[in-house]
Amino acid sequence: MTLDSPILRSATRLLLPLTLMFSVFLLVRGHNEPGGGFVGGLVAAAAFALVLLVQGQGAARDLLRVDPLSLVAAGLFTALCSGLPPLLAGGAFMTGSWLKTPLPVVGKLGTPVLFDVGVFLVVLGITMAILFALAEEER
Amino acid sequence: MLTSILLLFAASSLAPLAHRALGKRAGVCLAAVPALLFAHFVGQLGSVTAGRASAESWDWVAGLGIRLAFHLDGLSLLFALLVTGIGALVLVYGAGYLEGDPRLPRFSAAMLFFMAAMLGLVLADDAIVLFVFWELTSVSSYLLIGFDHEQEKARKSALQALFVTGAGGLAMLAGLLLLGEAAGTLQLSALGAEAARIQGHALHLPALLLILLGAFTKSAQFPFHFWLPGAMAAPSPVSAYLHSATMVKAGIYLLARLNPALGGTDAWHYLVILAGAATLVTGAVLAYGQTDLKRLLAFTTVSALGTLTLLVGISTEHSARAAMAFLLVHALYKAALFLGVGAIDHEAGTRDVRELGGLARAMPLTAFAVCASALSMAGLPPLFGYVAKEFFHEAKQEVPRAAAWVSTASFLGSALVAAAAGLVAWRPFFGRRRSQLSAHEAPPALWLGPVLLALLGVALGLFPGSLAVPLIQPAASAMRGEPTVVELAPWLGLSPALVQSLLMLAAGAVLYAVHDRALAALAPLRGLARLGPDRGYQALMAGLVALARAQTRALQNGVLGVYLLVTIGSAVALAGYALFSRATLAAPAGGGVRLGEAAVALAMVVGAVAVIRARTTLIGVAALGVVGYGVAVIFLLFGGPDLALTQFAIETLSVLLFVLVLRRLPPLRQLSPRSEHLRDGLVAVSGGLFVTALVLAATATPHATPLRDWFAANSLSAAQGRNVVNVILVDFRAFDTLGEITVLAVAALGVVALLRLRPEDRKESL
Amino acid sequence: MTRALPVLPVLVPLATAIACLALHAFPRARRAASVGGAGLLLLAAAALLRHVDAAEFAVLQVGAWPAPFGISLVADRFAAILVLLTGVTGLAVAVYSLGSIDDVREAHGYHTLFHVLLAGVCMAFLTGDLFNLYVAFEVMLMASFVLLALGGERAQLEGAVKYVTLNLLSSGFFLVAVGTLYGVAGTLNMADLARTLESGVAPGLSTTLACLLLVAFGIKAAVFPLFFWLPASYHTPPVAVSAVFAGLLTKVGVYALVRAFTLIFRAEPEFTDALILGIAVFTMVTGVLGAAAQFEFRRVLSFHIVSQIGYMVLGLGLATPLALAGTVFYLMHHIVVKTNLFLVGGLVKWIGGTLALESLGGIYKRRPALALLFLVPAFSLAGIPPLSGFWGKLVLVKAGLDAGQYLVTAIALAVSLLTLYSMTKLWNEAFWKEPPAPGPREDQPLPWTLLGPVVALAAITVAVGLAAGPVFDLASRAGAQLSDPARYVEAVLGPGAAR
Amino acid sequence: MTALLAVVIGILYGAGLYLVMRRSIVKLVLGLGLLTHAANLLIFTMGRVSRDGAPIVPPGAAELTAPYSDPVPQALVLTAIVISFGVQAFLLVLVKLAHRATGTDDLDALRSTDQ
Amino acid sequence: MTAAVGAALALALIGAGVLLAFVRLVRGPDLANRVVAVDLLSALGIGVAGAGSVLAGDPVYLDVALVLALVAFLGTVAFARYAERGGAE
Amino acid sequence: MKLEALALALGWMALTGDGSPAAAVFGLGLGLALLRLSKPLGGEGFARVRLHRLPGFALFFAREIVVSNLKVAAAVLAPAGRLRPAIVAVPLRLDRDAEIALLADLITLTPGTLSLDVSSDRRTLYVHAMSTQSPDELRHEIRDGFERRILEVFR
Amino acid sequence: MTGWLVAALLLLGAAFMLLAALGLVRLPDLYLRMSATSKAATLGASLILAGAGLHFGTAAVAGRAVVVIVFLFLTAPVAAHAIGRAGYRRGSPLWEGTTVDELRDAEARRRDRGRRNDA
Ligand code: NA
Ligand code: NA
Repeated sequence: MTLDSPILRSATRLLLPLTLMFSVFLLVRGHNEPGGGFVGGLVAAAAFALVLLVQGQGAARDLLRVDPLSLVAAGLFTALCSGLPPLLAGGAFMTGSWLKTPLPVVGKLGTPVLFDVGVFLVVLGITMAILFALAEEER
Repeated sequence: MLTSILLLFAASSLAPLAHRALGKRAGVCLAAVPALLFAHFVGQLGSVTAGRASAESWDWVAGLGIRLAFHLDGLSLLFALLVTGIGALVLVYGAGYLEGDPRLPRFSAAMLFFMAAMLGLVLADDAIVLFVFWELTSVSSYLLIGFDHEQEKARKSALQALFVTGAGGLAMLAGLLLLGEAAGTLQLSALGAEAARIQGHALHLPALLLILLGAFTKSAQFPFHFWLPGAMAAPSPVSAYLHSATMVKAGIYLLARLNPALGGTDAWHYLVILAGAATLVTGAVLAYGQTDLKRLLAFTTVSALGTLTLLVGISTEHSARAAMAFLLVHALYKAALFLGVGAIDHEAGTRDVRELGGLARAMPLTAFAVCASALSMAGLPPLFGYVAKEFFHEAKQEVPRAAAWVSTASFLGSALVAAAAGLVAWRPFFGRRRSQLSAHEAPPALWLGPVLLALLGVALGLFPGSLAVPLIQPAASAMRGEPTVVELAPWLGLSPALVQSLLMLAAGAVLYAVHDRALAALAPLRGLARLGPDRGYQALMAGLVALARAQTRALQNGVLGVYLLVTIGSAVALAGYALFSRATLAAPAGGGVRLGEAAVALAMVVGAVAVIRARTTLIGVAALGVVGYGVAVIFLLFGGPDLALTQFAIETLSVLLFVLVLRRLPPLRQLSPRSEHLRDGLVAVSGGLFVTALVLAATATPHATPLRDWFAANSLSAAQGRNVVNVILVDFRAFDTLGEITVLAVAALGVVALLRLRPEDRKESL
Repeated sequence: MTRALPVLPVLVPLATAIACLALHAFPRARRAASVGGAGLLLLAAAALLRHVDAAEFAVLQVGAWPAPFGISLVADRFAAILVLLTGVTGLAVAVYSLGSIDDVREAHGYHTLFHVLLAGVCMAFLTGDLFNLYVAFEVMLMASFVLLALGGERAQLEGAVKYVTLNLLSSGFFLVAVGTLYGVAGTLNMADLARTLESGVAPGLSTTLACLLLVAFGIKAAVFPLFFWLPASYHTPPVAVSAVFAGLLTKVGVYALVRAFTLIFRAEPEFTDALILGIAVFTMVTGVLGAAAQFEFRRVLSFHIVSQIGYMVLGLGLATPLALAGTVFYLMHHIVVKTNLFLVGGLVKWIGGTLALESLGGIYKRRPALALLFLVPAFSLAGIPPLSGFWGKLVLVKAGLDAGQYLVTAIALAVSLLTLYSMTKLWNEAFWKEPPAPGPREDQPLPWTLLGPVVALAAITVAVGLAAGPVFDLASRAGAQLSDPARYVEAVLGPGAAR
Repeated sequence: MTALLAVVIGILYGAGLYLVMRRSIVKLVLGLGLLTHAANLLIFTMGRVSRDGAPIVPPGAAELTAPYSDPVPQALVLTAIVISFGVQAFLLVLVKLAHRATGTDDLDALRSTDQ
Repeated sequence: MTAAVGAALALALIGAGVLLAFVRLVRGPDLANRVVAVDLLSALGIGVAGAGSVLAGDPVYLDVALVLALVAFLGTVAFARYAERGGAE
Repeated sequence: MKLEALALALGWMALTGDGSPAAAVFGLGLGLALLRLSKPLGGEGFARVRLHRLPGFALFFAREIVVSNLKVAAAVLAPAGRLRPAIVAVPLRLDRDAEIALLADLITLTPGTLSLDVSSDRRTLYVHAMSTQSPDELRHEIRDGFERRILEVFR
Repeated sequence: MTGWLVAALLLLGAAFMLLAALGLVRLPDLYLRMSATSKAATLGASLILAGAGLHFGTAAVAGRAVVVIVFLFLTAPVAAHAIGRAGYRRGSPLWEGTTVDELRDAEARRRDRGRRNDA
């Protein structure tokens, strides 16, 4: 059972991209202003959670497309990999390396940013995994 | 020497294979190993008699000064010969005794293992190495005594033996370490030279006491003698081996070995002689009271061990040679007797003297072996036992104090043992043949050992000078730590000792004659046995279990609230004590409070109280949420926007979690009684006070900020980020974050797994 | 590659865990990855110990940020030894799991959780940063929470509730202590903390925080009177899980205690050492008495963990180099032996269908070789020479006597006797006596996945006992390092840092 | 303000500790939640609360210049918050399942694994 | 300066509103009423963030307001769903 | 879809406060990506949007809001005499999700009315009114007010 | 000048919010209370945010303020709808002065359907 109503459904349709955009915004600017992977991931999760509440977990799963635990694995993998290149080059694990010139909009790119992306994915993944499991159980 | 020990260990581990491959011949083949070693040690006699001890050593645990050191002097050699010689015979015997029994391979393996340990024990020249083998004998004897492990009695006896000797062993370990400390060396052969240093050392007495505890338990000295008869639950060959030449003699060996270092002091005299004398009498009295031949032999063993201890305690030249002679003869006759009794048991099906009789014609060889050995035990000339007894009478004249008491005790003991010997020698073989017995002579494997040993006893008695002296003299020398001359002739002439022997034998004869009546007369006194140390042991073990149960009921009572109370209470008490006794509390500097901040603080406090007082889960969750949002606002107000954002988001998602679970959660209930509220409240309030004090004390200290300053300076320039908190999280301390997202991943995995794993598709894992 | 050594023992299991998570659709590949990853961890750990034993320290500044600012990974001999043992235990249990963990648990992430646990344990041993240690504890704990509860049987859930609650409390104390330490000393790096606190910053507070950490780590280590969670839970999960818990988890608590009280808190040794010594005695005694009251294979073993934690803590309380060497040796011995005993327990359950002692019996008669395999770790645990446990006990007893702590030493010896009592009880009940009813798999051959790890660990126990010399030398080199914290400080912060 | 926060933290601790010692399994969860909040606030306070603004380098500046809040406790707290989120989710599920498996919410009744 | 004074006054008014909302939160009488109260509290929180950002001179409060608006909505929907499913109070 | 993407791009620029072409392009790209991501959600958007009528619609709405709030203020400050609440079933001409939602939202945001529920056949909207003389009057107001205007803009 | 405008916006917004809160306390039933909060609070918060956006005067801040306002207008009525419906379905009582309830029958039919589905 969901909170099915045209009103809520339409609101979700509207809020979902908006919220996700906000989460990307938080992620992108987190290195320089409040935000970052954690809160970005949480906000993204909130967007999907809304779908889950309103349209049920089937819709939310379709929307997420991948199994949330795969998202977790991907996030962990990304975070781990962001630290590996220097290690393979004989340096210290997780030594940051940066592109010389900042890109427009997203700013400077470097392995710590990649790490933050990993964090984002993990947080999104775990929140959705937990919510899906609970919602499934709730039925 | 290490080679010979390893050879036995190897034989032990190969024994099961050997039995599978060789079948019936395996027993003899395995016995060949100790037999060969026996031959090897016989070959050493010459050089050892000439005073050339051989030694070998390797580093073992260099850091602790422990060397894998071995040393072959007269004492070790005497023991090594007994261990290997009797060992070989017992293996042969055992193969016959357990023929067809599926447990035979295990028997051989355990015996060889024990043999190796015992050989290691007597050859070791390092106190710790000696202890290693000492414990190995305990362990392997545990398996041997519990050989009939499906019977509860066997299991209990095995445990009792292990526990008592194990306890002594641990004391001894401490004693040996202290001794090593006092002597400056752990090398046994070097201890004698340090005698003065040791005996003057403050640790001397504790070391002595602890070592004696080890020796006394192992050698079944009063009041630790009680485990030995119980150990008779073992099959006869095991008893024959453990209780004649080996296991129980380990304590005697240790005393003899340490005599040069520790002997001669008053403490030594008092303790060792007293224990020996008491054991001598106790063993003899108890032996006399038995009707089971094996138990009877067991108590005579106790008595003999007392005699040996007494002799070692006297610690003179005479006593040394007496000790070594007695040691030798006892090993021979006792092994033969146990084996013989085993053969009787095997053939006649009983060991009770009251049910036996007239077997001499059916089992002539066994009868010969048993009689000859028993007479040797009684000390009848011309057997070697007589010679030993003569020495004993000589030696006990030299008891430094209370000689009369000791003399009386030994006389009484000897007489009782003589009577017991009569029971063993006469009752089964002579007199009326019991109808229900249809015994035949035992197979060769069963009589070979006893007969050989008995013959050896006779031979030694007949030719002591040429046969016994080469064995006894070097051993006595080693025990004394100085060359000791031993002269032996079969007849020492009409000496006071001879007179004493005769008197003692006469007394023994009388006692033998009245045995049945005496037992009947003493029957009412059996109740007294309950007061013995065995009873004490039982009570101790029962008490231990009771204590354990009581403790578990009190501590591990399953009530989580109590666990938490104790844990929290410990933390608060300990850290609180440290804080209030040491730190100075001062109000932190300035800042002032704004209205809004105070309002937030108030809201949080109200929220916290509301959580406690909540009557429904929902209210509790909501109130908790109020506190969480309050925390977020505090973060926001004091320069932590990242924190505030995260806290807001997480707080809301937590509410979502609660909401999803809430309907499945039980309602909030008031369960604890009032007294518990009060008790817990007290602890909780103390905890709160402690934390407040801690925060005040910590924030009152000057704020050292090396990290903060460095991050502030390097965040943008070195890590390309303006948001220092984020830079710390993804760069400076990204390793923390890596761990943290791992935690999250696992938590999610856990939630999913727990919820998905339905009871119906649950499978049993190992 | 040498430079990477201190981080590999964390990365390898973490990567393995991710691989196992990603391979959720391929059970066989996942199992292969699990064992392969455990093998790699062992190799990495061996390489680390080899390197550290020669070079004394291996320090890696994660992210190349200089020492007190970034997170340092520091391997001294003590840490490297423990990491190696983690590798050994990890491989043994990984193989054992193949034959003992059901496919439903496997499908629900068992292998991932297992390797995360290993990663957390290694991280705890290797980190040189107090807050990172907290994180490592959380990694380890979270994985253990799930491993414990996975299966959802009543007993497991009950045990898990207690385990989780008390461990969370411990984490709470830890967190408070770390935060306050930062508030007082302004740093989180353990070497830097040592240096700062030594210079006399807030001595009273430092002792207070030491006490708080003593409780926090004491809970993890399961010392008296904080051990309740352990006997309440360790017998409930699958054998492989309790084996790795028994071998490793409490040891991390001991490790943390040792690290904290040899490196960071040396302001009031007369107070803290006496406290620790008292705790050690009560831990030894209550643990061993607890075991004496039990009649279930794993419960007996669980209480013995407590008791033997007492031994390890005893060495810390005595605080001499020899005593610390004893603690190190004892840890090494105990990890292998206790893991193995639990694994043997699994074999017993496999054969007899239960671990309740009154329903077991007869294994010695039918499977004498297996019975001997039990005796090796059991006697080692009881300190029977020349097995590994004897040397651990010997060193601690000698250290106790040298320090003049006669009463404590006597108690330690008495406790070892009671340990023997418990081991013989297991032997009597499960191996010697006649079983009341035949078990489910009386005559089937044991699978190699179960037998192999047990044999290997027993072989290690015997080998450590026989070759005690070099092993003790290693332990005493580690003990010497622990007794000289200035070297640690300089290794992390640079020469001259310790003045 | 620090003194006020110290008192609030103490009260949160007191309430949390009291709650975890209750017999109701739900109160245990709520109590742990309070303790989490308290611990986070405590660590935050250890950076010496100030109203000086977030530790963010202002545009144009090369480094952060005083005054600003200490970012280190913030990073620690952020880590701790997120960890406790995961822990709380797990704990909730655990409690729920334990409740389902045992049929009771009374922690005193969960004693089958001891003794 | 004027703006700051206005902000402070606004905060005071909102504070009063918060108190009132708490009254409804406590009085209920049912779940839906409490959810309305919470919903209003979050709106008030957004107001606090807006006024606070003026008072503190820090636009970061607006980000908080955005997150708050987002998650408050989520919370309300969650509670509505809970209530519709007949969850206990 | 294109219009929505454009709106999201605007939203991105507003969020970042960055009006540069790069931000616009990025915002558009992101918007398109997010809309693509949201696709499985389905649901009915507006049939069309007559952009030129949007400003007039907004103005009308703004006026309604202000008026409504004043009325509410009066009701709150002196509730007693002014309240004549009712729940009224309003039959709908609109039939797309988005249209119904918009109508419901506008009703809620404006004076004294609150959309409570939509019937499961989506033909009826149930509206709670604070003070209404007769249900028919309210029905009429809505039909001729918001509903008509929505039809004008979005059909 | 901006200062005054900002202050006015803030105060006006705050006043509306207070009004909403007052309505929440004073109005007699759930639906009436929601009528007050869903309008007054949204408007109040929006005014305050507008004031804040104006105060800082940069595009970034103003943009963000607008985003929040839009967001509020998008969510507030939806939230009110969700709560109102849930409240009605749970039977949150109507004030006795309510004149008409045209939802009652539909709700009864819905419940009936639900019960039949369950059976
Ligand atoms: Na961030
Ligand atoms: Na133990």
